[in-house]
Amino acid sequence: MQRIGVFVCWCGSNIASTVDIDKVIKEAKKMPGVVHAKDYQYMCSEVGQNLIKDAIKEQKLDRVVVASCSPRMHEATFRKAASEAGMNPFLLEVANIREHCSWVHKSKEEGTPKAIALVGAAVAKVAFNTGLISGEIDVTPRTLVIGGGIAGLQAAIDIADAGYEVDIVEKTPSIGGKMSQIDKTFPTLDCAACILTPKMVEASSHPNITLYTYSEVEAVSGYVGNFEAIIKQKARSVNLEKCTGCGVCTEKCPSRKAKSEFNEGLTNRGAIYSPFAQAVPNVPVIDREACIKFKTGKCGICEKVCPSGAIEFFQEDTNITKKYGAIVVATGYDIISLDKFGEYQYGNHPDVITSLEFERLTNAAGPTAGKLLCPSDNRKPKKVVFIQCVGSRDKSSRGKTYCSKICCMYTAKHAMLLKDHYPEMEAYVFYIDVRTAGKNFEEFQRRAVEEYGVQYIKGTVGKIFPDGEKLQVHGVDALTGDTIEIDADMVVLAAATKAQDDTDILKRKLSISTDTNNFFTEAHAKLRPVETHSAGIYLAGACQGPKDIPETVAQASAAAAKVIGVISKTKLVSSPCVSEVDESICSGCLACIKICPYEAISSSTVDVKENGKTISKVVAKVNEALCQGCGGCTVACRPGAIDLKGFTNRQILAEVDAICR
Amino acid sequence: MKRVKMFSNNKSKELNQISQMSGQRIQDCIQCGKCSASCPASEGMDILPHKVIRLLQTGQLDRVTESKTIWSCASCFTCSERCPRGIDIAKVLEAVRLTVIRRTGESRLMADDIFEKIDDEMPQQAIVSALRKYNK
Amino acid sequence: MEKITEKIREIAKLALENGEVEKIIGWNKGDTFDDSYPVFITDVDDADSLIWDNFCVNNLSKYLIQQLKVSKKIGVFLKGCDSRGFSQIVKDNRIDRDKVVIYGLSCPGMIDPEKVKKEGLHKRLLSVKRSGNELIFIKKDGEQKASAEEFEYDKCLQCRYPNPVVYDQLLTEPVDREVKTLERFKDVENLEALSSEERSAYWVDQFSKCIRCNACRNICPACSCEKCVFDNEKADVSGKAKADSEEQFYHIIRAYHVAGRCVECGECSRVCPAGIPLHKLNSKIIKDINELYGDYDAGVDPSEEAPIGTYKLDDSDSFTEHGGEKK
Amino acid sequence: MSIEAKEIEGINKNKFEPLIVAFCCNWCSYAGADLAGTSRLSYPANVKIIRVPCSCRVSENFVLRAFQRGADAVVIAGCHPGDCHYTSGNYHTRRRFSILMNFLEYMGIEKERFTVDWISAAEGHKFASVMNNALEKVHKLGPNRKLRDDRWKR
Repeated sequence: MQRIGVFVCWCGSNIASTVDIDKVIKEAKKMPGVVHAKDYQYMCSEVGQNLIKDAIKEQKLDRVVVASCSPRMHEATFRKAASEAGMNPFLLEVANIREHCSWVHKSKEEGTPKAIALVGAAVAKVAFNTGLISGEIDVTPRTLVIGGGIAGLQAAIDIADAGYEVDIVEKTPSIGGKMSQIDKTFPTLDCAACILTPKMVEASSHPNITLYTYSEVEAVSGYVGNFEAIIKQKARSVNLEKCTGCGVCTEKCPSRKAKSEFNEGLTNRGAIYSPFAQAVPNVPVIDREACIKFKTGKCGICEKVCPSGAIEFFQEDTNITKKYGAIVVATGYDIISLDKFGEYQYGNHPDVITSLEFERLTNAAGPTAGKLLCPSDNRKPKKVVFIQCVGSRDKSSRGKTYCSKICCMYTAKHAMLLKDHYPEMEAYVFYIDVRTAGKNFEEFQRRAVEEYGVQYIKGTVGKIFPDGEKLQVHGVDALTGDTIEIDADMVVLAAATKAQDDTDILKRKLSISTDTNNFFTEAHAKLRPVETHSAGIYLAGACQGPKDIPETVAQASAAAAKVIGVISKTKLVSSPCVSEVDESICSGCLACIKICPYEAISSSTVDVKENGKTISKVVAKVNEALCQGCGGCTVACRPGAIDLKGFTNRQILAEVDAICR
Repeated sequence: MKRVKMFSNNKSKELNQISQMSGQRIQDCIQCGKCSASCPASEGMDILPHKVIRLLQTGQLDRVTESKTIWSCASCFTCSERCPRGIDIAKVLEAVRLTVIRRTGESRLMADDIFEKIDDEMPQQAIVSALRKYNK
Repeated sequence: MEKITEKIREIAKLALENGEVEKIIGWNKGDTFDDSYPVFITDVDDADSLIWDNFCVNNLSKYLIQQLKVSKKIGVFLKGCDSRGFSQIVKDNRIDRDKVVIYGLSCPGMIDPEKVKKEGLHKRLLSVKRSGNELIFIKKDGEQKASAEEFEYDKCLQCRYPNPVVYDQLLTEPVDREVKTLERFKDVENLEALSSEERSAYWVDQFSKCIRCNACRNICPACSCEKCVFDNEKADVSGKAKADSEEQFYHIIRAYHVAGRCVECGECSRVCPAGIPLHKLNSKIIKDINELYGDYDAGVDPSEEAPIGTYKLDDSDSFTEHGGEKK
Repeated sequence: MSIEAKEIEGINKNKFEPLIVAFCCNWCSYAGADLAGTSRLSYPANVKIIRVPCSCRVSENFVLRAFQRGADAVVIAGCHPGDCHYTSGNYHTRRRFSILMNFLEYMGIEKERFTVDWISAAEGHKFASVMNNALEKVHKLGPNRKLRDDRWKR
């Protein structure tokens, strides 16, 4: 028979006022296995904890139940105390008689019997508790950063500066991400390139950082401290070492049909191209779908003109397998397609552009060398209309229900830059609300109105008609109630941000979750904003939700701090509340494998004796480091061969029985 | 309803005059509505003060000058006192009134006219201030 | 059927002789007209005792689990329903498909001895032959003809897969069968139409007959666990007292465990010595699964994902009052 | 709550005191129950909560055992679909208990005795209302006799 000790906390009057503590103690003493029962005003206090510790030693208790507040509050406290008294901490259970009893019931008539029932359930459960020992996991001190935009770069640099190796995997030929396409940044109007390129260079030259550009994460397995990732390096067709980045090949390439991704399709690029002048690495790639050599076998001009013999048509995709201790997901965002917004004429009229295209048109390194010209006929626009919330805050199937967060600020920036360069131009902004929550943001937006005379109109645009070389914009001023007509030369649409299209694929590779909008879900909206539910995988930047640059950088550094917290340890402690397979019962049907969200279960073949003969059979095997202890497998297991330590079938049934007693 | 054509130079001359006369920056207004909420004379107004400012922002001066609002204003300065953006709305309204007066040129009060205005009802203070205001 | 019996014997002999298989699982004929029982044959000479007749109702697939533990390669004769059971056992990872040679038999429908007895035809009956849809009862005192449909098992009358869904060699011509699909869930619907009190009374009455002989569990191709949860003491549900609630618990859990895996062979009801209509439990679950998650036939297409153990993001919340709450 | 109030007024020993066993997932619903406590929302004392890591840990065995041993209703509460701490546990819960709920109804157990719902850590109010609803329904139905093990006296 066990020697169970029960400790009932008064929590001052929080519990004692609606639970008759004496009666609980009296009843507890009658429960099977209970040899000691004691109460105290504040069990979590040092005195209270000592009461438990002393009793464990003096009364030779082998199991303890503390009836107090929620185990989510103080289970760890009491388990630590028990372990200090030499008892396995997992031999202690908490009965929640505060949140689930004294605080919800009004009288002792109600509270006392319920408290007794809850204590009874905990006593019944603890009788089946076994001492559990936390496992130790080795840690690979290298980090994988997925995405080479500002979020990924910042996280990588922070981790690398702390002295740990980092690999950045970037899908496109260069690191830099969306920020590299941007002209100026709010609210200070720094030139984006001026603050980003040093970071790109730092990342590429950092001894602890390895760049894998034009690469994608193919598969990820393993668990915190011991991830294994397969990185697919797409064939670049240009030798990274030999190429000097002279750019002759990109100039001479005769194929000019491919749209420049970097310039948002406003210009064409060669089949061999470097996305932009400051690309890192400054080594072009051959777009094999556009390349004449790859399509017809004839051409090869780039190979002929290359002074360093770096063109390698024979290159193939290669897979690299590497081990990591932690992963930072920094895959960024995209903007929605505007196909469904016919009223704005995007795609029908060249002078209706997205904000990102506007960035390129005002960028000195952009297609117009920074001169703002109408894409239709290269004339200088006189009136520019900006429309915010194109698809944001839109509950219909066309858009996104959320606020894209960055549009108010960049639209103010655009309008301000426009008026700054061309004071004679007129700028109109249609908005639903102007949201400028951020340091110096409100002041920035007001400057656009008050100093630059940008005309803000609360309301939105119903329809745009092409009218000669003009665009008739029909909107409303909701403040005056007037319908409005503007003959604009150019319309700039602040299209909603969205999660990257391949989020779902990456989510499955990493076993992390996404929200209804397909952004990655953080472990806790307030208290664990950079963690995912999978230990060792962290989030940075707009892949978790719309974010501006300052927030992205802050989150990236936070993710880096979390990563360093993991990889700086030589060993990690794993929770012992994991699943366990009884091989003698397991039939090897492997229904559990399908349920497990962490791929913690695999099959293995074991030899067993059956009727005196040794036969080998397939059984399920749990990787304790991967298992997070959800218990889904235990229910999928029909014969009950898998059980969850800490929440075994026996323990839970004992609780049910005790409650029904 | 007719669509309002938007130009940034709508009535710009008179609007500039209003800005100059009042010394206020109309574009500073964020349409919070505090002025209208505070106004003790709002009951008799057809356009609330914050909307007056909005109409001025969008260059629709005529709608303001045609409104009863500018003449219902008691110049109590509550709006000016409470405006979070530091705009003296009362002064703006005053400037609008002056604009109207200048435009029509008929609302002047000459010293000679004073005697016939004096009666038991009219406070003398009002006549003095009217003279100060309308003799320019 | 005699022709096929010949073919079966030939094939079994050949396979055993050339060592293609180590063992053959088939049927033998016993003493009475309706006794066609399963046999395991390793000796070539025993092959001549194999038969195929109107009473080979036993599903041979489940024997493979135990037999493959001691044999490297086994040949087995499977009817349509048996083949679904076989597929399910493979899907449950209980046997290795490559270790089995399947001789497929299209099944015209098996004859229910109970129905024969009910008509009094079993007296002095030697054997029953079938020709198309006609049965010929060969008695000591002559022959008697009757329509096969009147004597087939109820489950055979509703069979939708008379032809094997998986085989290495098909020994018969495929059978065409008209199926009254409307009838499929009639039993279930009849019960559903009752009040909960009536339903409860019905099942309490049925389960009270249960003697926990475990025949249903032993015959079921979906009940393939090495050790049943009811024999696993650690699972703490192994109570076997003669108490109503224990029997109810057993049958509910058994039906629930085969959810999404029942191949509708109807063997549970056939073997129950107490005559409990156990298939009505499984039918209900199949009906619900079809309604909630789309039509699914266990043991037909192994590549198709079973409905239990998987999920869709937009599954309905059939149980919340607000219906399918989608976040 | 009205029911609860009535209960307190006249404490009648013979009066039906239902027992509700609630399985709550640690991350959402158990925390939701904690929040109901912290917010001093009242729900009847007849509800007894068992903590499980995830709603997908709740086995059909537990549910049947509760009915067997005298529970008049069983509640299973987990995170909202999509919010599972373990990413997908509650999706499995949803399928498993959709089937089980229909099946138990088929066995003659009233649907009202079995509740599955999603309660987040922020939904203390929802927790209380789900529990109050469950109790209200059980009060209408009276004590559960079905599946009961007669040897087990509550």
